[in-house]
Amino acid sequence: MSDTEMFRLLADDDVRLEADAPDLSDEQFLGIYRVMVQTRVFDAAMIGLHRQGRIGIYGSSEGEEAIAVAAAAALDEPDWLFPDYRVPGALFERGVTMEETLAQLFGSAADLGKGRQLPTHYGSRRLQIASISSPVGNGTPHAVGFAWAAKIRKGPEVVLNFFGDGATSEEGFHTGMNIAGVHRLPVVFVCRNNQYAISVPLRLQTASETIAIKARAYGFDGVRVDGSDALAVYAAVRKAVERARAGEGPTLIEGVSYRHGAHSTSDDDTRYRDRSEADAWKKRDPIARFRRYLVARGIWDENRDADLVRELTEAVQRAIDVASAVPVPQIDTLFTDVYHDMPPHLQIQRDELLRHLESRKQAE
Amino acid sequence: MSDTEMFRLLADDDVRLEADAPDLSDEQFLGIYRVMVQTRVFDAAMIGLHRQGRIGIYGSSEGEEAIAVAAAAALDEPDWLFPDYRVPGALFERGVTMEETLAQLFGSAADLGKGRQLPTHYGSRRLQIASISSPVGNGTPHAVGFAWAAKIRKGPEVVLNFFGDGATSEEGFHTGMNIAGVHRLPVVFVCRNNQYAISVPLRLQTASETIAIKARAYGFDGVRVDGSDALAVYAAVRKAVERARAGEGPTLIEGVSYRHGAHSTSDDDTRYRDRSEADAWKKRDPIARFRRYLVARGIWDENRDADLVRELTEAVQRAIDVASAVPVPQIDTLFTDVYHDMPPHLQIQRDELLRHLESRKQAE
Amino acid sequence: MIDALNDALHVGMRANDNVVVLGEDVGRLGGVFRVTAGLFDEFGEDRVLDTPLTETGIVGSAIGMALYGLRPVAEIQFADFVFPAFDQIVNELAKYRYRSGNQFECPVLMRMPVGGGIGGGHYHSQSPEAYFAHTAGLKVVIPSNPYDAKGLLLAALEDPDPVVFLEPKKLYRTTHAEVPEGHYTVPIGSAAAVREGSDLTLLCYGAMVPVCGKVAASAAGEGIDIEVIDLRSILPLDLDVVSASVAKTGRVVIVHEAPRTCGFGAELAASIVERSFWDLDAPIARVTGFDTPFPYRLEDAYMPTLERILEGVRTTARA
Amino acid sequence: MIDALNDALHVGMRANDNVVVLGEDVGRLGGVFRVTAGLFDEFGEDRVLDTPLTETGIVGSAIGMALYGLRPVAEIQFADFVFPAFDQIVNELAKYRYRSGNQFECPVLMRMPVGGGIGGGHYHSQSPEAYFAHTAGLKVVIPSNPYDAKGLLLAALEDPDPVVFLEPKKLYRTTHAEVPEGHYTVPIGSAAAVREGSDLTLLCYGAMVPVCGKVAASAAGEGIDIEVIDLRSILPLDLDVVSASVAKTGRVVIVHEAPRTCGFGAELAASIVERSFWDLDAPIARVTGFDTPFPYRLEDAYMPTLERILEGVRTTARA
Ligand SMILES: Cc1ncc(C[n+]2csc(CCOP(=O)(O)OP(=O)(O)O)c2C)c(N)n1
Ligand SMILES: Cc1ncc(C[n+]2csc(CCOP(=O)(O)OP(=O)(O)O)c2C)c(N)n1
Ligand SMILES: [Mg+2]
Ligand SMILES: [Mg+2]
Repeated sequence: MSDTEMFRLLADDDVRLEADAPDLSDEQFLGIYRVMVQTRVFDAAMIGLHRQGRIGIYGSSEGEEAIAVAAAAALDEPDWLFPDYRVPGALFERGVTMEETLAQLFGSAADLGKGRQLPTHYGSRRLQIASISSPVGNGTPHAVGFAWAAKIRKGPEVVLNFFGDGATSEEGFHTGMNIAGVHRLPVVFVCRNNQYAISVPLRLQTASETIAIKARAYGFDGVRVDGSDALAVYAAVRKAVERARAGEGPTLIEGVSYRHGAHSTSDDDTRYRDRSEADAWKKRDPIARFRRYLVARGIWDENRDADLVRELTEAVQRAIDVASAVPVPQIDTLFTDVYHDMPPHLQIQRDELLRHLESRKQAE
Repeated sequence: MSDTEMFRLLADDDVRLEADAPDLSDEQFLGIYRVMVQTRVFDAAMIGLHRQGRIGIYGSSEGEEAIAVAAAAALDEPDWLFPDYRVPGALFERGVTMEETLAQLFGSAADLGKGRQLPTHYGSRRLQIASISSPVGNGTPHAVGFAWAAKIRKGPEVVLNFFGDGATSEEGFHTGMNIAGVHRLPVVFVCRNNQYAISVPLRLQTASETIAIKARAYGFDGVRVDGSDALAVYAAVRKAVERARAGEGPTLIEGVSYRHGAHSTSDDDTRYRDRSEADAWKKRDPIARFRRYLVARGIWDENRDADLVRELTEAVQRAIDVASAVPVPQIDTLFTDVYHDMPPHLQIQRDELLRHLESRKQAE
Repeated sequence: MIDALNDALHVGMRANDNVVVLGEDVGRLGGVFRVTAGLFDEFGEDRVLDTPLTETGIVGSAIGMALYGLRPVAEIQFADFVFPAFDQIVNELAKYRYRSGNQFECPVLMRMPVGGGIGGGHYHSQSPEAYFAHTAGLKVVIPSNPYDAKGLLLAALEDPDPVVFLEPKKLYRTTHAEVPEGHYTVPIGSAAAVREGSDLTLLCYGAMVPVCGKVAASAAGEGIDIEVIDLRSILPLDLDVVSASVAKTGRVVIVHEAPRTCGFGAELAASIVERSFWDLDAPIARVTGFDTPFPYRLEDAYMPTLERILEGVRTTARA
Repeated sequence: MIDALNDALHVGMRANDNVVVLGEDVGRLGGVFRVTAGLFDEFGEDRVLDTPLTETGIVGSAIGMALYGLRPVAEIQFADFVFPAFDQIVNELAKYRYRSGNQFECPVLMRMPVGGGIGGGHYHSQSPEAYFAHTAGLKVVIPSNPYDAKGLLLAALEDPDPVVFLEPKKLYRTTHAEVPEGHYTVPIGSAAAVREGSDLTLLCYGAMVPVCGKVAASAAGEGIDIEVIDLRSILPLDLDVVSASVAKTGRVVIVHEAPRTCGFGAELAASIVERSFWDLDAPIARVTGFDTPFPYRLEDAYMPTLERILEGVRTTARA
């Protein structure tokens, strides 16, 4: 694996392998595939929900399912995930349910985040997933600090941090990578290089030969991997996780892929790129490629695939029905959790508001 | 020249050269040497002034004269300097007088900066030198923006930006280098790698193999050069300046050197490093090495050297006498230049203060 | 308001070759809110610059461009994302003229969408004007209608000092009005009484101005005659207009979306007490966002609504 | 005050293994002001961490450590250099508990020297408390004497929320006092009347407290009996103590070093007007730093001096 040549396992025909398959059981292969398909189905359904005006802004991860799911699959039980807003597959792989996800998207009272954040800003302490924020790149120093603490406390945790190609321009990336390198911390950085930061193409983002090569500036290894090759992603991340746990320090993994859709439901990507470009990339669709391999490997077939899609589509629909029935969070959650204990000035503001709303009810 | 091997011209004996000397006239060689010595004499005198309580905090550049002076000497007339606080030699080389420098250090009415900044925070529009601030790394994006403007306007300017090894951890470095790489801007970055950021040694600052190698993360060349070899510094920077002017983009030059003294007059470096370390580096003193070469080249000798030091010592003393005679800036300069025109609230505050001071005078 | 801003940028860039626009997605895309639409096609990639994803780099390089003599217009995609550039703004941009003894100036114009009302949650809704108001060396303006938006933006483009230009994104698509063609300016530092009144002074800016207009209308129905003042500039503040109004009404309600504690309303109240204490007939009330992060699902409860402002008005009028 | 702070860190680190100290030069050097002296030798390089030169990294990684369960004490070498970390503080640290629905908490303690009086110029003298006071989710404290410094620091070390701990560097070496050995705390959110008085309330904090004490002494000579209140905590603010004093005196002068516009004095004035308007017998005066960058050679003219405060006191007392 190198920081300039692209590491691949699936050969051009998606049937043979360039090298040995990672030693996973058939169930594990199929498990990764299943979550990738679930992610695709879920993303599509959410775009639909947005069009119906039932949820706010949504950004699909279509085309990047292999990176999110296979990378997360390479983690072990004690490990932590510091995701960004475009890796629903990683969340599903780590055990987040579609109901939980939808509760966040609806911002309902059932949301672990109490309906306080924009869609796709998840977080689950129970599942060892940090809380996502919008400012690009800010999660990286958190991931690094967490890994630093783990090293100080000799804990077993390895940290997996996702971010995009655009994030590499931000200070969070720079300082996080630098500190991780100095202290050889147990963290694996996965850059989803989907070629664009909204409308800004990679060539206007950075002139570096690859994203992976940036690791040299921080004294550790970078790996450039085919991001639509689930097996390659798994193998690269797995190796990095094992090295991190063995005290051999961080790794930067660049998953080369493409954002099939617009940046978000607010974006119109036809303004800045040609359909043809997307069409070319879609020929390398991570799900289709992995499916071809599984079929060739003789552990999957088209019928079971159709069943799977149907099953997941129904499951998403059920989850939507459940989640959309949950009411809005209570008004007083506007004021709780700003601090551990509500200080006097916030109690006053809360009481003001509740009194005001009460008086309006009376008025009606 | 490479980003891992150290580029040198002066051989171990400081008499022979590893390769051709840069084609400079004898006058130019001696000119660079003269400014290096002036810088050494000046720094020493300022430490003295501080001890006498006549100026505030001061940071000496002893040990780094070759980088500052030889790099600045590689600039041409239209070029701009974006310095940091530890390159007095570069300022002198670009034409700043000792009187001007001392006016800044005293913060007198004669200071171009009107006595508003801490010692060593110079700036001179006339001499194409940007205003220095304290926050480490902040000047780099300014240098890059200036170079970007020059490219947009097809101006002749090349920009030279100095910073330390510690600055490479800051966001200004990261974003400046990245933008310069994307747009192949006419800027030369010179990192004074003096091995320490106050007490923090390089190994705790970054794990990268060298500083120069960091340029790869931004898609352009880095050069590691012996920072106590004035000829090597000149040759490396000169080449980078010519490439920049030819539209071939930026270069990061790492000048490997050592901070002979404490970080500043507020610092006690014996708390975090051994004398022995400094002694070893002082054997490679940039001035002594360059002098040996000039003598061997037959254009300099010990007598002229003694004369030069005497002459410069007297010149510094004269400059001190002149500068220390200048009064404090007028009180109203506290309020001017916050904006181009003084807004009403500042006029009120100024009048308040002047009235107050007036009334106190009456009282006495 | 988007059209007026876009128009102003076209006018300003045609009038002065030194004006360049830079930021994330401002070029080929024309900005995520389309405020810079068409500029890339008309002025080309040398004057309309898509930057990497770095606010430090956007503001930092804009400073360098200004030192060269250009007039950079830096777009911060959302005001919520200005904080990575805060050091460049507070420690460099705001202090550059002063620290250099007026040798240099940095007329950098920073445009950024602010405020709530679009379901943006924590990071697409904040109103950071108070941070800038406390930063000597900056000017801070915020328009409430298309006419002022264009006039203030053109004024800012000619201003010798750095200007933080806050664009209430709630008004981007909700306010439409024909604005005069070509060049005109609205002076920075001047407030406007958008409604005259004798009983109470309502101080507001940005997206709160139309809301306060409605408040005045329904208060009139209750016999409270409100003077609504649109500050337009936060720094420098037009205290003369404010004081004159307070002298007339003796009662003040201040409205803003930003959290209350140390928000700009605090400065308004403090300044009024200093200048107009003896004119005051009642405590000054602040109707503002709460001291919490900006919420998502409960946004409507967070915003100063017509009803909340009206309650503050009634209390103050009766006090 | 340095000894008291250093003592508090020793006590706190001995009491709780989760406490780690990180920052630039805090380890081997013991801090540029020696506040962390001795910690590296006693607690070792696993708990006293010399970081690279990056405030974003210091605060950002401290957040990650806190998520793990540690109690990081992050030193920012000078408050003037906190701005690179501003995004991590405002958008991450202050909002983390809230946005995660209370799943996570980030008890990060950020220590930083503030204020003037040491000839530090623009970048070694600033007082940024107002920026933090406007940021919901943070607590902000600032001691004025060694006893409070130790007690507040130990309280902050046990607080479940992020605390910005401002250390008036002017007092580092000028205030010496024996402080109780071992563990004690001064509660966050409680102000203290350091001098009782009936004619006028002088509100101050940090390095201005000793100056205001002198003011009160000489005002007494002129027959003005001043109550001096040391806020100690800026957020949350102890408005009860303030209001009680205003109810008694009816006259208020507010003092701080930071620039006036939108400084914390503005919030104090606004809050007092809201709560105690009918108690006020005179306009509230602010004696503060000016709305300029912090100067170098003219520092003495910039600082609120005994004489300037006294003038404000006289005017307010006579109004
Ligand atoms: C600090 C900051 N600046 C700007 C934005 C607005 N923004 C949201 S996503 C995005 C592009 C991110 O690109 P990339 O990192 O490549 O991730 P991708 O969206 O392509 O997956 C931008 C500019 C932001 N969220 N944070
Ligand atoms: C943003 C910022 N943080 C901290 C400081 C305090 N400080 C001043 S110089 C310095 C070390 C700089 O080291 P380096 O960049 O290697 O330059 P050198 O002093 O060694 O020449 C530090 C931490 C600062 N000036 N700016
Ligand atoms: Mg991307
Ligand atoms: Mg150094």
